[in-house]
Amino acid sequence: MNFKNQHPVKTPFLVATGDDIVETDVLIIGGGVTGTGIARDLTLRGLNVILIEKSDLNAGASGGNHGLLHSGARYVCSDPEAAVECSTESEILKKNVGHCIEETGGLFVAVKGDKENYIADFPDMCKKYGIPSEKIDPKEAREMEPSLSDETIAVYKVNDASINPFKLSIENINDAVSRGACYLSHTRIEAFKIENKAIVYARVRNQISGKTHKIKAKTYVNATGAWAGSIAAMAGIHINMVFSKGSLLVTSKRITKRAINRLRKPTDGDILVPGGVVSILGTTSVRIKSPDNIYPTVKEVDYIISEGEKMIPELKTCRYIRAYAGVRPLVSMGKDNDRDVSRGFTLLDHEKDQVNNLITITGGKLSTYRLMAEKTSDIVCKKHQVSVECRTKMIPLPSTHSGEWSEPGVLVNDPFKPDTLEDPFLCECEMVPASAINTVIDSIKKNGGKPDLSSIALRTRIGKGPCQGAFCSMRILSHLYARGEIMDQTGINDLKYFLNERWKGEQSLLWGQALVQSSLKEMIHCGLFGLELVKK
Amino acid sequence: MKDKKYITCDITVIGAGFAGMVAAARASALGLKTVQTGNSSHLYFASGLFDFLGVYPLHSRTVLQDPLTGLSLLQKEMPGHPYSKTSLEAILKSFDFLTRFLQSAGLNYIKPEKGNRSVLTSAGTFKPTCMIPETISKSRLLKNDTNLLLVDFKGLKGFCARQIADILKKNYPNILTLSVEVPGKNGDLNPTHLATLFEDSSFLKELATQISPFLDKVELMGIPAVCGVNKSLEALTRLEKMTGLDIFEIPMMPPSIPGLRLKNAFEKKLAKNKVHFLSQAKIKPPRFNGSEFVLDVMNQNMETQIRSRGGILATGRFPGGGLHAQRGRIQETVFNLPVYQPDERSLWHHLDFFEKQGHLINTAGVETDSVFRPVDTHGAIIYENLYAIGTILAHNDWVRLKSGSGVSALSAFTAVNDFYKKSTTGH
Amino acid sequence: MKLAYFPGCKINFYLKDYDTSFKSLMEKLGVDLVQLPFNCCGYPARSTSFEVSVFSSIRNFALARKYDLDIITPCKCCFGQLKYASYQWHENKELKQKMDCLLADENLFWDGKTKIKHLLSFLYDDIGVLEIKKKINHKLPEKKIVTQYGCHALRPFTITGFDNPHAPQIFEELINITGFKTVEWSKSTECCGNPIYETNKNLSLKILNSKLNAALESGADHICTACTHCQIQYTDLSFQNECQKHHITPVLFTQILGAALGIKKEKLGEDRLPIFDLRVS
Amino acid sequence: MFQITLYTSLILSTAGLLFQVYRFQKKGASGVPKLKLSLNLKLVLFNTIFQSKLFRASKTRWAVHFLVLSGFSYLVFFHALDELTAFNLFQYYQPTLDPFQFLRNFAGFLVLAGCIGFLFRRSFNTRIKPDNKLKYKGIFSIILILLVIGSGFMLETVKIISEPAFLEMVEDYSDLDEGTDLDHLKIYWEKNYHVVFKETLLITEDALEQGRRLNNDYCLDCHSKINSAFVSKAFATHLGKPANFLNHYRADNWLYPIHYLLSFLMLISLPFSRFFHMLLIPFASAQHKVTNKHFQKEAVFIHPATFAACTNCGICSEVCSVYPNFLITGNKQILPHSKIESARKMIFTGHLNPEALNQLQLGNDECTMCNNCTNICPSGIDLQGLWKTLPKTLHKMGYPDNYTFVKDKALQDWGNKELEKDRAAGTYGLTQNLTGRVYSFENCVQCTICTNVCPVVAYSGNDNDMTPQQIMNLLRLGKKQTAAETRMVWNCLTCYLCQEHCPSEIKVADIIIELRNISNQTAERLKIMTTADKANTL
Repeated sequence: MNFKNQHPVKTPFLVATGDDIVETDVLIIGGGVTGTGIARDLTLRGLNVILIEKSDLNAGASGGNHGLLHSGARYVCSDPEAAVECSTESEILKKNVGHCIEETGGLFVAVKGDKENYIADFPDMCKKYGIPSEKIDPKEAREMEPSLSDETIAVYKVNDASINPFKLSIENINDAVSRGACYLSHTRIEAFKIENKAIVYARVRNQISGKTHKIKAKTYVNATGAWAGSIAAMAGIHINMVFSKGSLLVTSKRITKRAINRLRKPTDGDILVPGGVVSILGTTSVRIKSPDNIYPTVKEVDYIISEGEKMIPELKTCRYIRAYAGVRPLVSMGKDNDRDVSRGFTLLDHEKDQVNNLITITGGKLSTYRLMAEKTSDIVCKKHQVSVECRTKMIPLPSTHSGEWSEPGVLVNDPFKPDTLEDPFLCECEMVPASAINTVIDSIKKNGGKPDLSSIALRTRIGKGPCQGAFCSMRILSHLYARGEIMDQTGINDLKYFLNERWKGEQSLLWGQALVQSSLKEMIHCGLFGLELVKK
Repeated sequence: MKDKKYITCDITVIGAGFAGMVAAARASALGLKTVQTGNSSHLYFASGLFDFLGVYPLHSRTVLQDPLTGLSLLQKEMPGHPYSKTSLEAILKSFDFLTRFLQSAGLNYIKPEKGNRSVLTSAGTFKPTCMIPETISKSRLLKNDTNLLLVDFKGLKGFCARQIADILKKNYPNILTLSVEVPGKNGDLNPTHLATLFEDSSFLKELATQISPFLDKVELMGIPAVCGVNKSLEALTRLEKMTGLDIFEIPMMPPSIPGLRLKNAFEKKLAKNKVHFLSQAKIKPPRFNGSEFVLDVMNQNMETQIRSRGGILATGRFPGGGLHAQRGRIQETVFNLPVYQPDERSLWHHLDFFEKQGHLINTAGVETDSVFRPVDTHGAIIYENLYAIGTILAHNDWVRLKSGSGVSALSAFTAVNDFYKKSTTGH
Repeated sequence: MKLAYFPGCKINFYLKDYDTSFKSLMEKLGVDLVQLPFNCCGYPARSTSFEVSVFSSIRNFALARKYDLDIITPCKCCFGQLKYASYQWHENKELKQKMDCLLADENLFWDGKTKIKHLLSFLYDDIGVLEIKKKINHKLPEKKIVTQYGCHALRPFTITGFDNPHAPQIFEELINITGFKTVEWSKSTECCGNPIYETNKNLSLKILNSKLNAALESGADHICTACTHCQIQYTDLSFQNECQKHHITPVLFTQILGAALGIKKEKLGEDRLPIFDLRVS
Repeated sequence: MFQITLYTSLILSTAGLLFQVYRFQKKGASGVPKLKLSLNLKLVLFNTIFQSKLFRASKTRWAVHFLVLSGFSYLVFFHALDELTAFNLFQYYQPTLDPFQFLRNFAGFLVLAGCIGFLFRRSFNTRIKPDNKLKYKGIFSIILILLVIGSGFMLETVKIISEPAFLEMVEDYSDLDEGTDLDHLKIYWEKNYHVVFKETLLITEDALEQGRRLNNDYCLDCHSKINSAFVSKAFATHLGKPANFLNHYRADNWLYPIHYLLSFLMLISLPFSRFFHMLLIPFASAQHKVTNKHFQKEAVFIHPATFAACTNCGICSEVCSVYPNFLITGNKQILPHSKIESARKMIFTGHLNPEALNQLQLGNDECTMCNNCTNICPSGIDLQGLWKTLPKTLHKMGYPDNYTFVKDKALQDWGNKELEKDRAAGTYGLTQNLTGRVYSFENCVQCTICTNVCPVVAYSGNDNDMTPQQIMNLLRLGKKQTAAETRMVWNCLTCYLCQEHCPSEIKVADIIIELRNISNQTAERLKIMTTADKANTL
C-alpha cells in the first residue's frame, strides 16, 4: 500500500531498564482521550511528556462510549453549562480533527407518549443557549430516516456528529510522540514517592516484562478517568468517585444516516449513533462499585433494545454484533441519580490537598476532551511558568496511516486493485489486509509496545466484524508467528485472551444469526483446537 | 401452477450434515428407499476426525486417555446424554459401519483403538479423538524427541509452521519449520484450491524438490490437511515416496479439507445407492397422517411432496438451522418439537468464553427415548416413526465433551436400525 | 409426443451438428418437434438487466403456450435460464404483472403452465433409461468417457431441480447404456469456461485446460457434453489444440446415443467421430 | 434532343456507378484482413431473378416486388429498348400491334399494381414499428416509377385520342384526301379507336362499314384493336371534355419528352436511390456467408458494398433473437435494421453523432450471434458478419464494450459521487434488489466456502481481485459501487457453485450477477454522460 502523510516517528528517548530514573517535565497517567489530548497539548507548548497507560489506549470510558460528538442539545434542559461547552467544542473539533469525525447531523425525536412539556420547551432552551436546532415535520423526517417509528410526533434537527475515539487517541498520541513525547503502554503506577508536599518520583511497572523503574517528573497528571480515585489514593488523597456503567449495543449495519436522540429528559436507551457502517445504541446508567471488569448484562441489553425500538422499530429485529460497557467517572456531589450528576468535568489541583505537583482531571465527555486537556495543561503550564497559549484550538491534528485502520472499510476507499493480489485480507469481515497489520505492528513496536492480538485489535478493525474474531484471530496469530513477532507459547494465551475479550462483548446478545456465528467460533476454537483445555 | 412432483419413500432424512449422511448411508445400505434434504456444505466445517468422548467430567479440564473410563462415569451421571441410552457395543458397531461405508466410498479411516488418539492441530494443540483418516494417522509417530519437519504454504492463512513449533517447543524441541511458496500463487491461497493442486503429479514433484534440501535428519513431516481432495491417500503416499518420509496431515480451521473429503465420499456413494437428494430444499411444517409423514418441500421452482413412513431429523443445532434462538427462546425449526433449554437467556452463556463447565445453551436440544425418538416433557413419544439424531440432541455439549461424531454416528445408526426392524417385522 | 423445440441462439450458427443430431434423435424416439419463432432465452441479458432476461424467457413460454406445447431444449444454459425466469415469474408479483402487460401488448399471455425440459432430463424422466436401452441396436465400443454436466442445469438445484447438484448421476446412466464407459473425474460439475469466453479468454482457456488435465488424469478418451455452450467451448478452433494436446475429443451426447440407436450417420451431422461408424453390435 | 439527354443521363449514371464503386473500394480497404470468400452463384441466380430469400421472408413483399420487377423488366427490354430488341427480334414488330400493345399495357399495369401495393403496405405498420423516417425511405423511387409508368400511360392515352396524330398518320400512310372516305375512316376510328375529333361526325352503319374497309386497307397492319391497350383505352374513353383541349395543344407531343426525361431521371438516380439495391443485392448474395470457423480465425471481412444492399425492410428485426430486449430497454440500436443503418452511416460518412455511436455499441453488445438476421435477409447481406466485426471498429473509434470500459476506467471516475448517489436509479426496470437489502447478504458467517469452490478464484491468478465472500463483505460495508466494479463481478462464470454451497444459503451468484447489472448500467450511464459531453463540443 502506498500511504500518504507518513510522519517521521522518533524513537522514544526512554529506554526503560532496571531501576534507572527517567526524568521528564510531566508524567501523564492514563491513555484515554484526555490523557493523549493533554500529551499533545503539552508537547505543542514545548514540554517534555511521558504518558503511561496500564493497558492500552482507550481502555476505559474513552473506548466505551457512543462516539457521539454532542451538539449540546441533549443537555439544554438538564445541564445548560455542559450544553454550551459541547456546542462550542464540537465546532472546534470539526475544524481541527475532521478526519476522526463524520458530520452526520442529528435528530431529536419524540414518539407518542413522550412528555409534551419537554418537547414544547426544547426549541426555546436551544435558542436560549445558542444551540442551533430546526423543527422538522415528522413526515419529512421519516423520509430522511425511513427507519424512524411511524409514531414519531416531533422532530428537531441538530448538529450532532459521530467521532471515532480510537482514531482520535491514536492520532493524538502519534502527534505527541512525533513531538518528542513518550508513550508507555502496559505500564502501571506502583507507588508515588512523596516528600515535602510533592511527588518526587513515581515507581512504575511494565506489565509485560514485569520490570519496574522510576519516573521523575515536575508535574504529575492523573487522567485515569474512573481510576482517578485509586491513583489519587496512592498520593494519599481522597476523591469521592461514583461509577456509573453505561452499556451500548453495536448493530451489524448502519440503521440511520444521522445520530438519533430521543427528545426527552436524558435517560436509558435513547441514543442511536452511526459509526461508519454500524450503528451504536445506548445507553444505560447503572451505579457500580468498581470500574474494573464491567460488561453488559442480558437484562441491560434487553432493556436498551426495548427502549430503542420505540424510536426505531427495526432495532427489535436487526442483528447485533456486540455489546460493550463504559464507566462514567463522576465525582460525587451527593446526588442519588447518576443522570443528575453534572456531565461536566472535574479538574482538581491537589495543591489544596498538600500535594503540590499532582493534578487530577476526570469526568467530562468525549465531546469536551480537548477543553479538558486545555484547562489541565493551563494549570500545568502555570506551575511550570510556561506562558505559551494553548494551540490545539488552532493547529489541526494530522492524520497518520497507523490510525487509519481503526476506521471501518478503509481499504476500499483507496484504489485497491493493484495491491490486493499479493496482499491477502487477514480480517475478512472488515477487510483488513496483511500490509495494514504490518503497518500497525511496526507502529506498536516503535512506541515500545508488544504487538499482540489485543493491541492490533485496538488499532484496527480486526475482530469487530460479524465473525467477532472467529477466523481473523487465528489468521493474525499465525501471521504474527510467521513474522517472528511471537516466538514462544504465549500466543495461545494471547489468543484465548483476545477471544475472551470479544466474547464479553457478544455473550449478552447471542440469538439468531449471532448465535450461529458464535457457535461456529466455539466449534473452531474449542471443538477443534481445544483451547478451553489449555492451561495457563 | 408450479411443477408438482410426488415422491414416496420409506424414510426421509432431513439434514445433510454428518449425522444425516450416516443415517442416509445406513438406510440405503439396509435397502430402504431414502430421500434426503438439506445442505451438505456444513460438512466443510467438520474436522474429519471422529470423536468419541474426549473430556469427562468437564470441570476436570483434562483429556481422557481412555474414553471408556469417562463413558461409564458419564452414563452414571448424565442419564439424559445420548450415550447413556445405549451400550458401548452399539457405539462400536456404528463406528464399524461408518468405517466400512467410507471405505467403500474410497475414504480410508483408521479403526478405533483402545484409548483416545491425540491429533496435532494447526493451533499447536492436541485434540483427543477416536477415529482418524489414514492421512492423519502417522501423527502417532510423533514422539518428544522426533525430528519433525513442519511445512506451511505461503498465503495459506491460519496455518503457520513456526507457530506450531514455537508452541510445542517445550515438549518437542526438535521441530524444524519450512515455508513453501506455491509457484504461480501469490497472495491468498485457499485450502480447496491448494488441495486440488496436490492431485497434480507435477505439483507434487515440484513440492518434493523444494522440500528435499531440508530433509537432513528429518524423521517425520507434518503438512496442513490439504493433501488432495478425492485421492488424498494416493497423493500423500506419492509424496511420501518422493521424499522418503512419513507424512501426516494437520487439521486446520474451516473450510476443512478432511471435511470436504467426507462430503464428497458420502455424496458420491449415496447417489450411487440411489438416495434421492434434494439440495437446500426447505420443508414446510410436515404433517403426520397416522401412517406416514407428508413433507411439502419448497423447492422454489417446483413443489415436491414427499410421503414417507419414517422421518429422521438431523438438522443440527444453530449453525445447521435445526435449532433457532429468538431473543428469549429456542425453537426446533421443522417439527416445532419441544426443546429442553435453560429457563432464561441470561443463563445461556457464561461471561467466560472458556468456562470449564461449558455454556448451558449447548446442552439445549431435543430429548428422546432410547432409540432417539423425540419425547415431550412428560417423556411420551411424539411421533411413532420420527427420530432425532446428531447434535440436535439435548444434554450433549459435544464441543466440550468432544463427542460430536460419536453421538451422531450412534444416534443415526440406532435410529435407522430401529426403523428398519420395525418396518420389516411389520410393527 | 409433441414438443416445442427451443434450439437456443448459438446452435444454428455454431453447432449445426448438434441441431441435426438432436432432431434425428427425437425423430427416432417418436417425438414431434415443432419449431416456433422463439427468441433468445434471455441468459445473455442476465448480465445487463434482470427484467430483460426474464421477459425474454417468459415471451418464449407464452409462444409455446399459444400452441399448448411444452418446451424441450438441448442447451443447458437455455434450460437453466427458462427455469430461472419461471421461478422469478412465480415468486415476484410485481415482475409478473409487468411481464403480463408486456405480453398483452403482443397479444400473448402466459399462465405458468408451460414446462421446460432439457434433453437429458426428458430422456431420463419422460422416456426412461430402460425404454431407451430396449431400442439400442448398435453397441458402441467401450471407450472411456467423462461427462460435462453443465452448470446452469445443475445449479441452483432449488430452481432447476435437474439432478443432485453435488453428485449427479443421470448423464452417466444414459451414456453407459450405449456401450461407452463413463469414468469418474473431479470436474464433471464444474464450469467449462464458456460464459467468459468473450470477455476474458485467458481465464476461459485456463479453466478449460484444468478440466482437460483432470480428464486426462482420469484416463478418459472423450468428454461428452449435452449443452451447446459446453460443446462450443471444447470445439472452439482456438482451443482445439488444447484438446488435441490432451488427446481428448469432445463428443456430443446426441451423436453417441443416435449412433447407438442406429440412426444413419448422415443424419447425425457432418462432424462425427470415426468410432461411430465402427459400431460393435 | 432525345439523343443528348439520353447520353447525358447514361454518362451521369455510369459516373454515379463508378463513384459508388470507388467509395466502396475505398471504405473496404481500411485495413481489415481480406478473406477469400468463394462466390455463391446459386444464391445470386435465385435471389436476383426469383428473389428466393424474399419469398421465404414475406410473401406479400415478394409479390409486389415480383410485379414491379417483371413488369418493369419487360418495359425496359421490349419497350424502352425496342429499337435494339423488339424490332430486331420480330420483323413485324410495331408498338401498336398486338401482342406487344397488350403486353406493354399489361406490364405497365403490373408495375402500377406493384407500386400501389408498395404504398399500401407501407401505410400499415409492421410488427417492428418503423420510424416515420423509414416509412418514407425510398418513396422517391416508387413515385418515380409511378410517374414514368403514369406518363407512359398518359402518353398512350393522348395518342389514342389525338386528332392531329390521326391526321398525320393518314397523311403518312394513306392516299386519302379530305372527303367522305376520310370521314368514314374518322367515324370508324372514333368508334373503334376512340380518337376524339373536333367536329361531330354523323355515324351511320354504312359509314362504319366503309371506315372498316379503309381501316383494313391502310391501318390494320400497324394498329391492332385498341381494346388490347386496356389501361390507356380506359383512360381515353373516360377522358371526356379535356380531350379536345389536349388535342388542341398537342399533348401527345409534349408528353413524350416528359416520359423519356422521367425515364432518364430514373437512369441517373439508379446509383443513388433505392433503385441501386437491384444491383447490390446480386453482389451481396454473391458472397458466401462468414461462418463460425472464420470468426475463430478472426479473419472476417464484410464488403461495405453489401451493407448498401439493405433496403431497411425490417424483416431482420422481426426475427431478431433479442427483440424483447428492445421492448424493454427501448434502444433501437439493438435491432439489426437500425444497426445496419447506423453502421452504414458510420462507415460511409465517417462521422456519426457520438450518442448514436454509443447507442450502436450498446445495442450491438446485446446481439447473441444467432444468425437469424443473415438467414432471413432478403438482400442476402451477411449481417452477422457485420455484427461480429463492428465491436472492433467501434473500439478503435473510442467506444469500447462495457467490460473493457470498466477495466480501463479509473476508480475515481467510477466512484463518481453522482453515481453513488443515484445508484438505485437508472437500472432498467425491475430487479430482485438483492444488493440493496441487508438481509440478503448479512448472514454471511465468513466461512469462505464460496471462495473455495469458485473456479474463477482457483484459476485466475492475477486476473482477479476480490473473492465472492469479499464481495459480500464489501456490500455489508456499504461499498456497492466498488463491489460492482471489481473484476470478480465481471469474471464470474455464473456457475452457481458458490450459491449451491453456501451454508447460510446466501444467493451469492445472484448477487454477483445483480452487481454486474449495476456495473453494466453504470458503465452505460457513464458512457452516455461522456458522449453527451462529446456531442456538445462537436
